Amino acid sequence: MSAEHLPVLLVVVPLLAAPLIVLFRSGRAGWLLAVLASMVSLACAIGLFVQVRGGTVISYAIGNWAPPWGIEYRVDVLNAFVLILVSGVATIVSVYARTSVISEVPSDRHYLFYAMFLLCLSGLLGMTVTDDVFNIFVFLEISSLSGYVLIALGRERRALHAAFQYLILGTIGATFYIIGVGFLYLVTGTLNIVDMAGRIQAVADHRPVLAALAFMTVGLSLKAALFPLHAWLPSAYSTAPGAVAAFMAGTATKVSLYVFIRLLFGVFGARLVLQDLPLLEALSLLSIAAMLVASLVAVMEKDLKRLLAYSSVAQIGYITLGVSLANQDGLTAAVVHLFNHGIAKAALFMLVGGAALRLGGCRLEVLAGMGQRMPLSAFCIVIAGLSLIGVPGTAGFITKWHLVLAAAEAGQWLTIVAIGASSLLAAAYVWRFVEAAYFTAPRHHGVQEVSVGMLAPAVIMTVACVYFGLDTSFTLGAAREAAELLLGAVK
Amino acid sequence: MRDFFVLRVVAKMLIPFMLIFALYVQFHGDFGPGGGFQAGVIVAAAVIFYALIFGLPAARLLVPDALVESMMALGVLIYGGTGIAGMLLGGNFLDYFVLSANPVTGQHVGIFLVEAGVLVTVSGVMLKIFYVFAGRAKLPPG
Amino acid sequence: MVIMPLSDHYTYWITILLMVAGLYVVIARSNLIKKLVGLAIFQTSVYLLYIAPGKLIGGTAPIASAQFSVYSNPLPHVLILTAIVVGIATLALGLALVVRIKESFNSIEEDEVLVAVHGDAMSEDGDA
Amino acid sequence: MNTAVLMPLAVSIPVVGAAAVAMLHRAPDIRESVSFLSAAAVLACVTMLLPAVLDGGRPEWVFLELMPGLPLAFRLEPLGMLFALVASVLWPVSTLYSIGYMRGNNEPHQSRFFACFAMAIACTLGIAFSANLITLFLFYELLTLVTYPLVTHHRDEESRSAGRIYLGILMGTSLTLLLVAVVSTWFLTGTTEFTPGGVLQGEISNAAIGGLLALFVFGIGKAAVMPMHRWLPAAMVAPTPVSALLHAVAVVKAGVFSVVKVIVYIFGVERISGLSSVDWLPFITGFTIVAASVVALRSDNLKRRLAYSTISQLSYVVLAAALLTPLSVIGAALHILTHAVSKITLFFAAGAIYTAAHKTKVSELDGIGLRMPWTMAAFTIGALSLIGIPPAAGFFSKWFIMLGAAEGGRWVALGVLLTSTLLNAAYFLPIIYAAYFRREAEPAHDHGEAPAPMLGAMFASTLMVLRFATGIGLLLTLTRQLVPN
Repeated sequence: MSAEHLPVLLVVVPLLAAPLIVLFRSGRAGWLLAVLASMVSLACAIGLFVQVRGGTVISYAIGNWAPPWGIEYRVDVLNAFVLILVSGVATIVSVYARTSVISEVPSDRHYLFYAMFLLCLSGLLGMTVTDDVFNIFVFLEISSLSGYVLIALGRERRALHAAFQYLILGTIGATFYIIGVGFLYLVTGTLNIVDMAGRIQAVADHRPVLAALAFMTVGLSLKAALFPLHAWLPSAYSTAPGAVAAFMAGTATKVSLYVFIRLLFGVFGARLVLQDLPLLEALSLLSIAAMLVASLVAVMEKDLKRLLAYSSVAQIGYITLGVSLANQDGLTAAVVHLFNHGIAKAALFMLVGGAALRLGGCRLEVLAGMGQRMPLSAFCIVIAGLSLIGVPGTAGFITKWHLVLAAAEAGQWLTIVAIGASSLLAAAYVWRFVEAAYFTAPRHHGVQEVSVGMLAPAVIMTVACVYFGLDTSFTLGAAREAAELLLGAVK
Repeated sequence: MRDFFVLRVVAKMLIPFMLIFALYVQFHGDFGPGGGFQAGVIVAAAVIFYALIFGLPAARLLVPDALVESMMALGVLIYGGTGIAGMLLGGNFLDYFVLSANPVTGQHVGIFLVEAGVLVTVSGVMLKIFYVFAGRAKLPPG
Repeated sequence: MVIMPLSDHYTYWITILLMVAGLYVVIARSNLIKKLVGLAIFQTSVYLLYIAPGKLIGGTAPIASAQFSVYSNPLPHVLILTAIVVGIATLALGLALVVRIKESFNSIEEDEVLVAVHGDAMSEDGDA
Repeated sequence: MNTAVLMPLAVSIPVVGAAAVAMLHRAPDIRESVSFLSAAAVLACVTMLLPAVLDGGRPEWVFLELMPGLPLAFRLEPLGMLFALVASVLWPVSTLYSIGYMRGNNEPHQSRFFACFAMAIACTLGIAFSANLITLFLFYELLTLVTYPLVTHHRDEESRSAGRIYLGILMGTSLTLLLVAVVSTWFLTGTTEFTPGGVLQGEISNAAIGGLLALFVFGIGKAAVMPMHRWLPAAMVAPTPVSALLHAVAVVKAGVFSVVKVIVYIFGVERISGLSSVDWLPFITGFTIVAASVVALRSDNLKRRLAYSTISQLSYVVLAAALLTPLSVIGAALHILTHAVSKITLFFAAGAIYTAAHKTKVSELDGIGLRMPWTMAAFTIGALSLIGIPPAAGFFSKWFIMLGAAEGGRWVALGVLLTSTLLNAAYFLPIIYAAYFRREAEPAHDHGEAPAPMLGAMFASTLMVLRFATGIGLLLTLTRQLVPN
């Protein structure tokens, strides 16, 4: 099949591989299919990215019904970049999942795990690739529902409650989102993002548009775990199976943030977002609160997975802070941090998941002496942790550089202070792990490094954190182009 | 309820009609209200009705779990396969116009296949939900 | 969009009522099943939000026929059909989770479950 | 051959060496040979770069573009050359010393120690070679991270809290202040390249320049300008070779080197001389010099006394650069070198005393000069050098700094330097006096000299202190290039 079908193949391959796995009813076949399907998606995403670099936009009409009537898949550099993140993380995590699933999920449910994993993947990819606001909702729910199931597969009974909590909040978020979609449809009569952007200017001062903006902002913030709507995230990530935590931490919130950014700049546009409403000011305040408060909670946290989960909330604050600055460097920081934080968190959750399996938990006192027992894992956690801090030479630094630059451009010196404070807090919580792993005597004897199947993907991801901190031509190039695109849309 | 003779007889008489009605709804979906969703639920309802009257084990014998699970998967595959077929025939994904030489016939064929997929999946999912919930009750409490 | 007489706005009032009532139940009830009921009511209000404006007085189903010239907009109905399916799936999954929660925690009251969850977190050391 | 390639080579040799060292933990002798070999190779590389720089060449090596307009690149100029020389000459010497120390004290985890040691040298060379602020920042942070395992070598409660202070101050200052300083430089000027004459051209307000300078001076916590100095005495929990590395070769020198480099190549001596908004710097460094000397005077712990002495001496360098006269800048560059060789001698001696006699306090050193004549001779020469007695090395740099102060009419600075010289004498001379002329306390420890490798290292560094004058011509040729004539 020719390259023109890439946008849809990307979504359809994992979507159809999932029922195939159910038909095969075998964990091993399921794993192979999951890895294969993720790889195909990654290949499609890369293929798309190559095509859209330099400003080309690919439009694909599902069922050959021309947009705006039919559903349109539309790929530009921004979502191609997110697609690469999602499918890349999925590919690496799916390799890792084999060992993780064998140890954490009852064997009669292995094939269901992989089916759910692929459904979740195709949902996230669909959300990213589609240009239809209602279709986004459908894919959002596909990814969410499979996500709830994946979280509930966690070993401890706490996972059930975490999944339930996430289900309630996630559904409220998604429902808020379609309420917003409903209002927009009522006033514009279209669901296509591009079409809507053209029509919304004429009705921008209608109250339903404002209501839609409010509902969508709240709904997507819930899904993206934007402070203070992050309540579901720590318990969900800390109780889910290792592979699920790694996958979701790397992708799920990022895709919701992508949709948020897309709607903000691609639909609502300059007048509402930049001029009439104090939306960005509010977003900036919430982001700073997230960066500080969530980091502070992370510093206090005793369980490494929860610590990392709170760190996610803080790092999401970096992304939204970049959005709220709304200049070239700020948006670049936001988009590039989607990627940089995604890979760092995926690496960390993979490593911590492995450690939790070997040591029987991930409270910091359980991890004591991990530096001696599992030297490579512990070292990789430190490296990926450095990326969270934003040490130069890691991917996190690239984000921080642009954030500080953007804040300087906007003249927001207090924001710079907040960024600095947040980095310090990040250093503090990463160093809590360092001290636990290297300065305390091991509690367990005879504990060994995790198997290659789990370690190799995690190490690759960690190396990526360093690689994309040095060679930024891909990440930064894409992010800059995407930022130009977004700013061009609101000019 | 195995002992209620009347119920059993009525059930046996009703279930074939329910299934036929499901098929009617399914095929009429092309021209009027109806379609795979509704038909799938009716099919599932027929089986659930059977389970209510004759007991869950009997229903599970009639429509085994493995079949139900396969139905869930198969329906999605039929749906997706139709889409892929459109692509293979030179159209876009889910492009029905190319499924036949005559675009209108193509639309008919496409919708028919897709709705069939929906029927299979929806009835499978409905039954699965019913089986899972009903099966739980058999477990010892607590 | 169809411009409706003022008296027709009652659909919106019902929508808002359901929405707020559903959300209230989700937040205020600690019984997990009731939470799900609230969630379902909340979602139902959205179905109404979509469908009510799509109905045209005197309009008919959009099937081409010489007899009719006024059709209702079918798109909201299709959208909501999808939303209903999603809602059912969510509800089924939620209930399944409640069943599992009941089995492992022996309670479906959120406050009791939370106490147990907290206890688990504290006692993780012992398991390790 | 293109000489520029020697720079990445010199940086990568210790990295490869570190990897080899880490893998050879079962064969200590081979491991130590590897350390020596890489040290020799680095020294050779750096020496081969020297002629090119002396001829006015500026070898350049670009790795990659980190961000558009922000390459990771090396460019060697006289100051960096000087610093690279310091590091590459002292590395083999301190390696020799470390072998004696680590084996003499049966320290654990020697492979990790030597591997991190080599990595620290690699980062130091990276700092010395960096062509722009972003490269400097990268290696600066890496240096903090690779020296952290060295500082906390013992992995006990004491080193854990010392490590917190070490990392907290160094990373805290760099991630907040230095990063902002670098970003602001980029934001104000559109470049972070080290350019002769500075990059702050055009309309930049005096207040902004003053603020930027403050961000740099306090952001470079490694320079230990008060109040950012606390990490240095805290890091004294480390084994003595680490202290030698921290205080003589790598970390603190990287700090003052960065400050001098920023003042010379980012601000530009002429651009900011006479600006009222940068006038505060001589005062704060002057205060650091005097205050740290006073603290040193009151410390009984020998290593702590040396640490505060280091803080004071580092501010000599910053002060000299802040005087903004050509002679003082030359003095600053020279002082990086002279303090390095003198202080490393002193730390070598302190470590030798600890290894042979297990003594750490100044008050315990009575009569030790008779038991350890070689060690105390080295200590005496190092101390005299820091006080500034010719022909020891310290005299030359102090001379240029004072000349610079006089040239600029900075009489306060001159007064500070003189006071400090007296204070230096006050905290070093009693040690020497006690070592040679006091009677050993009873019961006497029966101990002899330190192990031979340590004595050898001390001999080498003492020789450098004493024979400094032979190299002064070369060094002046090098440092004169720093200032426009």
